[in-house]
Amino acid sequence: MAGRFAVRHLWFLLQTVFWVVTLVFFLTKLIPGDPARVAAGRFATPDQVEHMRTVLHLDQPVVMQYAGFLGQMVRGDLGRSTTTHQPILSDLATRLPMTLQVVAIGMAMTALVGIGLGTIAASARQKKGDLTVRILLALAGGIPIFWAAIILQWWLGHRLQLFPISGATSYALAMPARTGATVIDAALAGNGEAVWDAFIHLLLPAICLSLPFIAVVGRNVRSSMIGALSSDYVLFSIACGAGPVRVAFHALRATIAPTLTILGMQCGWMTSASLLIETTFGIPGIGAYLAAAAVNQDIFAVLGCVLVIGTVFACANLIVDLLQIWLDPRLRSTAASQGA
Amino acid sequence: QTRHSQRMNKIVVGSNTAPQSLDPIMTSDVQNELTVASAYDKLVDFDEKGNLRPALATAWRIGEDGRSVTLTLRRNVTFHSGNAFTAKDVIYTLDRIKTLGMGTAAFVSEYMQATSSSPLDVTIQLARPNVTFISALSKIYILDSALVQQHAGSDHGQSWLASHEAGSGVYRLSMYIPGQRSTFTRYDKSWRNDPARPDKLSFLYLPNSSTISQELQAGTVDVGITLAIPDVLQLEQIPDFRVARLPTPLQTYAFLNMRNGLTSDRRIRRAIALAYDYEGHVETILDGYGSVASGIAAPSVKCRIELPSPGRDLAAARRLVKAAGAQGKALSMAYNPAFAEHRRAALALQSGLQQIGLKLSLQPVTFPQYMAMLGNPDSLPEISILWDFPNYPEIGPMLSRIFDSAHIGMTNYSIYSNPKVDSLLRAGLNASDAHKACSDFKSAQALIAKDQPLINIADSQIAVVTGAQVGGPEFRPTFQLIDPTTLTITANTRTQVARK
Amino acid sequence: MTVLPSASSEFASTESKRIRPATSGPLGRLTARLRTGPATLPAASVGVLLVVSLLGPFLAPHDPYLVDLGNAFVAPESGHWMGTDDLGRDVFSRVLTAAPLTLLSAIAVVIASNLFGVAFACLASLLPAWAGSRLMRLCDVALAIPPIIVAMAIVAVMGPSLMAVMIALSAAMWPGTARLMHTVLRETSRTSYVEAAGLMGVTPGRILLRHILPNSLDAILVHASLEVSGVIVMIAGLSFLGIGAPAPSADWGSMIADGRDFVTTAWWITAFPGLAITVSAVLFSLLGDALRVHLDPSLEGK
Amino acid sequence: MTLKISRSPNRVLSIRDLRIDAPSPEGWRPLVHGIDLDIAPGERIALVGESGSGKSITSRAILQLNRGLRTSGSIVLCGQQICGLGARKLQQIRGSMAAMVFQDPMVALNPVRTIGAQVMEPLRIRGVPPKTARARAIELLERLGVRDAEARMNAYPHEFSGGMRQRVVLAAALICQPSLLIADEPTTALDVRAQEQVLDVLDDYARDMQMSVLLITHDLGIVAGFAERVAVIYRGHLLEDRPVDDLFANPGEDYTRALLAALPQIDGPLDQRLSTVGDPRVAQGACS
Amino acid sequence: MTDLLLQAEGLTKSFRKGRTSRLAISDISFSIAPNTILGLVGESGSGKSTTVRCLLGLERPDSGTVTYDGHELTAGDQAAWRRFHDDIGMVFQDPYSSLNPRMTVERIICEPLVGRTAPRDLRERCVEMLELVGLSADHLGRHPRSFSGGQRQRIAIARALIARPRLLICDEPVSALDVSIQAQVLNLLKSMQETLGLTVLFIAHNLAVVRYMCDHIVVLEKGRVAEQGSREAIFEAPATDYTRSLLEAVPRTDPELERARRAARRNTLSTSRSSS
Ligand SMILES: Nc1ncnc2c1ncn2[C@@H]1O[C@H](COP(=O)(O)OP(=O)(O)OP(=O)(O)O)[C@@H](O)[C@H]1O
Ligand SMILES: Nc1ncnc2c1ncn2[C@@H]1O[C@H](COP(=O)(O)OP(=O)(O)OP(=O)(O)O)[C@@H](O)[C@H]1O
Ligand SMILES: [Mg+2]
Ligand SMILES: [Mg+2]
Repeated sequence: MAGRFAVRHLWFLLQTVFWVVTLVFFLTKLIPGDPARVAAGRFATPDQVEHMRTVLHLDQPVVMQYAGFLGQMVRGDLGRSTTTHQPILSDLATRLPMTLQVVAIGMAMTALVGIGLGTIAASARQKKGDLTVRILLALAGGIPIFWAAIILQWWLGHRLQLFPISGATSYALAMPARTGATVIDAALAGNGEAVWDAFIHLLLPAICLSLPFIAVVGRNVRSSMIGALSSDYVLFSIACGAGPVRVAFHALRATIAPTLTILGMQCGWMTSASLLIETTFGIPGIGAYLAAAAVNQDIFAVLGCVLVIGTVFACANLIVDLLQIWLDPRLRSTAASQGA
Repeated sequence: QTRHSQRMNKIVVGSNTAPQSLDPIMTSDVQNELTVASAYDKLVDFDEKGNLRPALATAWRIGEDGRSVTLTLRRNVTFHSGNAFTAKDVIYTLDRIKTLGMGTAAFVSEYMQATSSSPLDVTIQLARPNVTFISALSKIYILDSALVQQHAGSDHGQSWLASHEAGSGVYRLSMYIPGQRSTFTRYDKSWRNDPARPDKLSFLYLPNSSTISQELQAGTVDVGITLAIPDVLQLEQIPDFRVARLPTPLQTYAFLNMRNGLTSDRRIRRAIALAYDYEGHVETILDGYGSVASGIAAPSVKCRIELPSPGRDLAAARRLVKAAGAQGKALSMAYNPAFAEHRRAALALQSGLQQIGLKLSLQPVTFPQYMAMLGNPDSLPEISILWDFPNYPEIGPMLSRIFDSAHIGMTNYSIYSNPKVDSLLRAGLNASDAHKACSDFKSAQALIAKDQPLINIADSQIAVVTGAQVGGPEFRPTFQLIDPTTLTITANTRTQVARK
Repeated sequence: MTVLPSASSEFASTESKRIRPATSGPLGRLTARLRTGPATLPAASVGVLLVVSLLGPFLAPHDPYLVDLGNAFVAPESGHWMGTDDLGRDVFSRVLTAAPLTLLSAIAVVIASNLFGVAFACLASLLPAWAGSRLMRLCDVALAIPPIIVAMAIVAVMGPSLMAVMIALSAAMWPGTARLMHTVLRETSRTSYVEAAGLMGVTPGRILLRHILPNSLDAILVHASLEVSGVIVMIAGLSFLGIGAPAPSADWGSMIADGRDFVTTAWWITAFPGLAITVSAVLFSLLGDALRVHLDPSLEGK
Repeated sequence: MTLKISRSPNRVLSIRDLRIDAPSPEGWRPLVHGIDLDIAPGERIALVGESGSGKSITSRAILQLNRGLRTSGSIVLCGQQICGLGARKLQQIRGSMAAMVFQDPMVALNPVRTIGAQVMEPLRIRGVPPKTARARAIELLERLGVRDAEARMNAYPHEFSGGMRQRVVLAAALICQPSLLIADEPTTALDVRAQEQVLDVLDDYARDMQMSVLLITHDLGIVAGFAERVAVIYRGHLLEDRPVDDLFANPGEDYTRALLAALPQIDGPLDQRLSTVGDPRVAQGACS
Repeated sequence: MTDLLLQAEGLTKSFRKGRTSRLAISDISFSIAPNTILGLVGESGSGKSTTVRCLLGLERPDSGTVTYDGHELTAGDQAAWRRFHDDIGMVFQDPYSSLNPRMTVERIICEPLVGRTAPRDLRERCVEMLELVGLSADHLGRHPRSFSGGQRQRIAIARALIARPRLLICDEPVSALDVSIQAQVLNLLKSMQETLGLTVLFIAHNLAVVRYMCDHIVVLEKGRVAEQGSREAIFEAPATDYTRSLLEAVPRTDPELERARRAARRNTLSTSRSSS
């Protein structure tokens, strides 16, 4: 039953990704610049540029290029980057896991801190605690993450030496890349020290990345918690003798569904926000790749990144939707009846 | 700190030059070459004085007509794979470059074909005569043809070479994490092995100068290049660090559009040259790491003529602007905001021009955008700030690339067209006699200087911050940054324990 | 079919359900409420911020554009409160000069994106159901592309200028508003007074204008003031990536980007513009928060 | 029985001079002006009055459930003074000495928790092991007329009809066998027949367990059939507190009389206009 | 002119929920004679509101027709619908959500007339209407939130009546109100019907209220008409068990009687339960 539901969602998400890619393809076609020259290199002769143009199919009409691109994409080929001269798919495959693990830590932090702060604020609403949390949330949302990254790196990493300054692993503890996600690689290698090392390297970037999202989640949790806490079922629970912790827990369970939706939505955005901080921390992820691709007008690489981010967004949404069915009994029965 | 002591006899280089590919064909990009040079050898090389010297090729002979080069190859060279180095590796490398037609192909565009009569000699046929071709070979890294062919795939091994190496250089690649780091171990069977080199050489790719500086101070990095000068000055204060000041072939230019806009008037071009604060540029923008330009190319380049800097003379500049009737008029300038020096130079020029009554609007462009502008000369703004450099210490190819009217639409940044210059440059390049070529290039430089299609702003130096145990690096004129193989561990620190 | 919710679905899901009755017109109501209660402080602060930022360029003690290479990297001192940057320009003057640019363009972006988003949502709710849902599907697709990427693409097409940034950000922000508005409109249009108006022969346009929109305004207002905060940060982010207003215009984001190489040596070049962004973004988001408490006290419990 | 509660011999609940005030910009605004009320064990008392007269807040005050309101006076529940009690103590009292059900069963149950979990909760809070709690919950649900209770323990509220949900709510309220059940309009949201069934269940249970009930309702018909005593409350004042037959036969206050006459009767005369109490807000002439 | 103002014939409507569709009403037919009050009763969810929404064209019925004043209202016939809408007034169940909170009482009440009556006359009509429903001109400038539920329902009635409709449709107009206010509204509706010669379709689930108000009654059960007839017929001699059980479930306000009724009901219920 959930299977059908998932298929329908997947179809919608595929459509979404398709339109996103199409949109970005034509947008990038409008960008002035000559990818063939970039690919041929700075000192290239005219013949070499022309040669590159044919190799990249840039001599064909845009519609043909688009058709070719779609055809390639269906075959799982995203083309070749004009800067790295490698298949974009393999470029992305090495870089995406790196970003995803930062996003995963960031997401976990967002969920934990956002829900925690939101719950505290809602439970202490209109009191000092609430005000404090609201100001904290405003601060988290107001600090530009790229600035936070620079400042925190300098302060926590350089001055206080609490965190590694940059990179994804320590010099001595680099593991051979199997999955590309350093934490997982270290775990696969069975090296506990390296796992911790990889994790601590990603912590500061993840903290920076999660700041604005904590603000959004915190605010949402706060308002839906307030709604839940003033609902009759909470009052009834209190009348039955439930204590504040239990009450908060029950209210939280009822608000978890909308919170999840927001979290799912943010996965894609967080992946794209890595654009702003990866270079600062020297993490070779998709954000840094996208930044470089954008600067070098590596159109297919940009498209690939967008495709990946769109897919992350879509997958996160799909997972969230499935989780919601699991979490929300009302949806569960609708899904069952739809699947029937 | 344990981190440091674990690293005895190892050098970690921190720089922002993450290679996009380790394929030697891509070494026309500075950032790729820094890493790739550790693992490969070239046929010939230049020493710090700009003299050609043997490498994989021990001797060479240029054909009478200038259309062929014959090389004698070094014997007993083995690649990291164990394969012996022979003529077929040279032929394969050059053929591959020609087929792929990108990157370093630009340096050897005259290459037609190569033949060999024995494993240790190669004859290269050129499509046009070019006496500097042998110098261009100093930019070509030789591939282990057998190994590459094993992994050739459908793209001549591009994908494989992007993250692997197939060279005979002094280091062999032991680990590579794209965008993050690469680690090399010393290859003791190298023909130019030097025990002074560290057992391990690593590159840590850190995008920001401040990060590199912080990592240097944390002891993670031993050699910092591409540092912003304020960071260098700060590190200079710390006793553990040594700052090496290396010349580079890099020069900062402002190219003036000869065809369109205000700058088509020579008086305005002259005025702009007089309005710029060259000393300020060197003192503040480069923080002393550089010198005011004294010619079209850096001093290390052969056949260059000395051209005194115009100096700053605002009054004269103002008079010229008045004479041209251009007061209050506007012009625009393209610059790449990714480079701090360009950004700052752009602002300095803007401020200078304001003082002589010209309004300069700035147009930040990415490199691809600038390339597109060049392709459509009418869209080129009046001024562009650029770095340029001879790829090897020969001025001819660079002059031709920039000032030959045949390259309008490509790399002729000023849309400069002077038939006399054209013929001098072509004659120089095709001359079979090096002296004749040199004098042609010198005459061309004088003509160009008179036309003022460019302002030579400053020659850069690079500051390399090294930990106490590191020796080198040394200047090599084919490198815009450093030659990583010149980094050594100084003998007296070999056994030294870690810094506090 | 589950639709992809907007980032601010919090309003859609809980707030719009409780449409607050009003006294006399949105403006009167707002001013009346701003005089007392929790929004006073943030509103006043935002007011001061706006005034200061408008006067900013006139308050600047130095020429923000004057390059004085001999005077670079001066640490904060009495002559230069925030020090000077790598080109010897006074950071304080630059921060002040950048204020109106950033704040006003952020406000303009929010107004534009909200206008478009609201118009889009209205259109979707006026059209027949199938067409409306198609339109909203389009909106969901737009929502799947992170705003920063949309903005990057558009700035790349238009070339870097403040106008391009503004257009790009408006284009990036509208889907969120449209999604929110669509939900709010749908909920408002389900109330029985709207149905009653329909039965009394009031035309759909008039119903939208007189009944639905006025009662959805609160949600937009709160959303917009929270959004200003986000847009300020995003403008800075684009400039930081080097696709904002071109030099030499003082711009907080590019000031940070320019100064990032000097954090260890001249922290003030990055620190102060960053603080300026943070303070203005925080003030706007506190204002939005407070407005929400005001316009929808039911949500805040009793 | 793990939870034996000492029952005061003569009074389950004794309220003296209960005053409730709400904060307002001008200071504390009284909502309830000194109410006295006693409930004997097993007694059923109805609290009636027009909307906004203070019925709900009065009844919530018994368990100190009013948020943001100031309560003063004395409330003695099973011999225990409630006013001024600490949060811990209150938690213990809630649900075990007195329990409460609300008007709308549609919103009184947490939509994401199973029926079983919610019915068992009061027991689980008090540390009863899951097995015992489950058995007790099933037994009680069966008794309250939820058929096939064992299977339905794992169902969710949305799978239940209104009447069934109200039974579940009742089960959760009754599972700790409170001495007093406070029912705030428990049947208003239900239609006639469901209403009747829920009342029957309540009726039986209260009789069997000797439980006192404080019933709040608008519907004088329900009052007539269910309650033994009626307290009429009007704008925070207790107007009358008399046995039900007495009150219906000869209402002492004009207000009570009018309230009775305002109700259309299923067997009353048709040609007569209903009597109206007079809208107090119109009478006041202003609504500030 | 026919002697029936409004006729519903075989109204059927089902709602789709995912893949399954649920019949909300099926084959509902009834008619209203001019100047009478027709009551529509039934349990919650029996389809009362759906029937009304189909009548009004707010939902499109799957099948069935509505005839107003001799003209059939079909989907395409815009003119007929307009005439119909001009002739009806509507009062909703929830007085809190049926008035636009942003409008003044005057604008709310006058809205049906905007564009049809000279602005000069509007206020006059409005005041007249307000007084008719027991409010005064003082209330014109206020917003709905400063009124009680009963007053709001009066405003809603004033709005429904200002265009002088022939047919007034009230969907549970009193079920959200408490007893005392309910009485006011019922009285008001009844006197309006008499003084203005209105035809009323009155929906309620409280049988006592229906009995008090209506001349003719339609009883709905699970989306079907269980029974219909005059008040006397339904209340004196209910034809179906369903109606009877509804009637018997209504509490009486005499304690003695009520206790007896409850006792009797419980006996019958428990016997029927044990037998089933
Ligand atoms: N938290 C509160 N703050 C301020 N006023 C309140 C609060 N709770 C209730 N009131 C006011 O107290 C009065 C009594 O409310 P209460 O809910 O007890 O009425 P009620 O008799 O139960 O009415 P109903 O029959 O409509 O349920 C009302 O005027 C209400 O507005
Ligand atoms: N828009 C809708 N979508 C799906 N189902 C609906 C919709 N409207 C009504 N229904 C279903 O149709 C049936 C009849 O509903 P309707 O609202 O007409 O009942 P009612 O008699 O008015 O009930 P109440 O007394 O509660 O107002 C119900 O089962 C309801 O769930
Ligand atoms: Mg109440
Ligand atoms: Mg209904």
